[in-house]
Amino acid sequence: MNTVFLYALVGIGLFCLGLFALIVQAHLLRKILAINIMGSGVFLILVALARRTEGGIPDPVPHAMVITGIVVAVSATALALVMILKVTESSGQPEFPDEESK
Amino acid sequence: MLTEYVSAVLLVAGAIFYLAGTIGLLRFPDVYTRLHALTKADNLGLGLIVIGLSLQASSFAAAGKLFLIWLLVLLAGASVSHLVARAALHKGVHLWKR
Amino acid sequence: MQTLYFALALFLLLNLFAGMWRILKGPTAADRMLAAQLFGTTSVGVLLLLAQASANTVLHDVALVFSLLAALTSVAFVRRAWLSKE
Amino acid sequence: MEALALLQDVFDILLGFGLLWLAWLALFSLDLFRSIVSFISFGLLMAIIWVRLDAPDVALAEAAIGAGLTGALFLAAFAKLQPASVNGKGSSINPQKQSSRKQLLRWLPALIMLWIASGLTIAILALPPHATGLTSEVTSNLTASGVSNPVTAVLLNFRGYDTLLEIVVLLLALLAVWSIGSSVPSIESEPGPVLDTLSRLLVPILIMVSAYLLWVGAHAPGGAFQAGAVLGAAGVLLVLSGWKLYPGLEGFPLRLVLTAGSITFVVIAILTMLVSGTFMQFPPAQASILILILEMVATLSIGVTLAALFIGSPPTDIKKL
Repeated sequence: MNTVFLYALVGIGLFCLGLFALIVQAHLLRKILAINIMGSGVFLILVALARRTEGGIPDPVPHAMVITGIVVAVSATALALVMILKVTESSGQPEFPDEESK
Repeated sequence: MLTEYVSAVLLVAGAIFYLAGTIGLLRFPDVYTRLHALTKADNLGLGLIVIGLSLQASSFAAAGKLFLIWLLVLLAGASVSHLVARAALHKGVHLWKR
Repeated sequence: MQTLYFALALFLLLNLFAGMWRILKGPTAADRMLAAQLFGTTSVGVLLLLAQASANTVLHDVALVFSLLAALTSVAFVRRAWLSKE
Repeated sequence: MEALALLQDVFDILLGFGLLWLAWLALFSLDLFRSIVSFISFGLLMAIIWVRLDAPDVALAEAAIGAGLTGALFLAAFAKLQPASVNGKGSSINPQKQSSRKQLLRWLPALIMLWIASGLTIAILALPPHATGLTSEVTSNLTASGVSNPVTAVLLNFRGYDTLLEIVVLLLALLAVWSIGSSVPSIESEPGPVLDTLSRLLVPILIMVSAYLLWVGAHAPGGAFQAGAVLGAAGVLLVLSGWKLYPGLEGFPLRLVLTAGSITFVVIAILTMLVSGTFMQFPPAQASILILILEMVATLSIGVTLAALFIGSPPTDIKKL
């Protein structure tokens, strides 16, 4: 029982840590890492809460959602990585151009 | 009962080799010597744990799967050690001299 | 026996965290990658012990996939990441 | 029994804090390579956590993807970023530009994050400690689904739409990657005898394990996604060892394999609609074989798509246009 809430709280921690990094980090590769970690946090909350069943068999629906989520996350990551390579090629730096330097 | 004791002894021995591998990774002075530490963990550490657990396996198939896992980790460890050492030499990481 | 399995799994987990020091310190990228490699090997050990503790042989499959992919990231590192630097 | 419960609690707490620490390292390390290695280790720990949460299906997917493919993807992208960032770095990033406004811009999000975190925590703690969710619905319909692993039943039968769209998303991602196209070539060198032997030994085993996971998915953890991910890993290993696709296979055959999953899904969905009147409503008698066919084709498509995503550049016949 406690395990459920422990891991759900860890999931919240991951989500917020990722969101914070997404906002403050400028490097685009780090932003992608941040999005991945936010996603892991959400998955963790889903699977932890799925274990609250009485009989000991966890709810299979969130598990199925998380499995598809993991595969979608990796394909989105691959796309995002190609996109930052393109941005780096055109602007010479792996960051979005700064508002002030325009 | 005897198998349980033998298995427990093997498992503890395996865990000690993992500890040895970790200490080696932390204490050895350069990449090449650290490779040496790493192989202690996967050859002996995981090996002893696999032997210890397979003594208690329910079937030959289950024990076979455990040994397959061990062989795969051995294969990965040996190849990666070689590749990393080759790349390190290629890049000119200095060998540690006393 | 179950307590022993869990104690050993915990012991290996502590080992794993100790190995993280090498990820932190480096100094070369290869050292960090080696630490990750040890991380993987130790995780296989943890998974096998957890499988025995919970008498759940399905976890052997997870350990099997781990051991199969143990080399993948290091190979990617040697073949891609480390050749290009400098 | 007391000692065991205590050990389990300590194990879980350490695992949770270790995960948070690795996430912190991955996000805020100054050295980018250290971030990536931390993230790879993060994936490994995540798989152990899925095991602790009784989610072996998820653990299998994470072991193949989170601990294997994602790491390889980040390392390859990191390598391609290196030369570009060396050129542009000196001029663009000025540490002294950290004005007070920038400082404020760091504290404000931190405060907002704390606010969100506490809100979420209150919400989670307010949830009832026990809930059945959809477990009873799934278990009571399991016999009609054609498989006995509830997660596979949800993925391929009850919520088949999600899986169909998910395979389409993979395909779309690949199309986008191909149309953006990266002109940065990856550095190639001689793989050497050891890597060559490793790939020759591992790839057949990877393919066999993929088939095994596909087969056991009907009654035990496993299934199309896990099998596809393992197959994709085999493809990535081949690419890394310097293997190339035979040029004759790059055109139509490659595209056929990539789209086979979505096409088979749609065809079966329409056929079942003609028979039973509802889109994707499998007749219980044939559900088992339909799911097996779907999973086989989907595994192949997922595996090849993941490997193609890793390569990142379109096949040569697109480049010529």
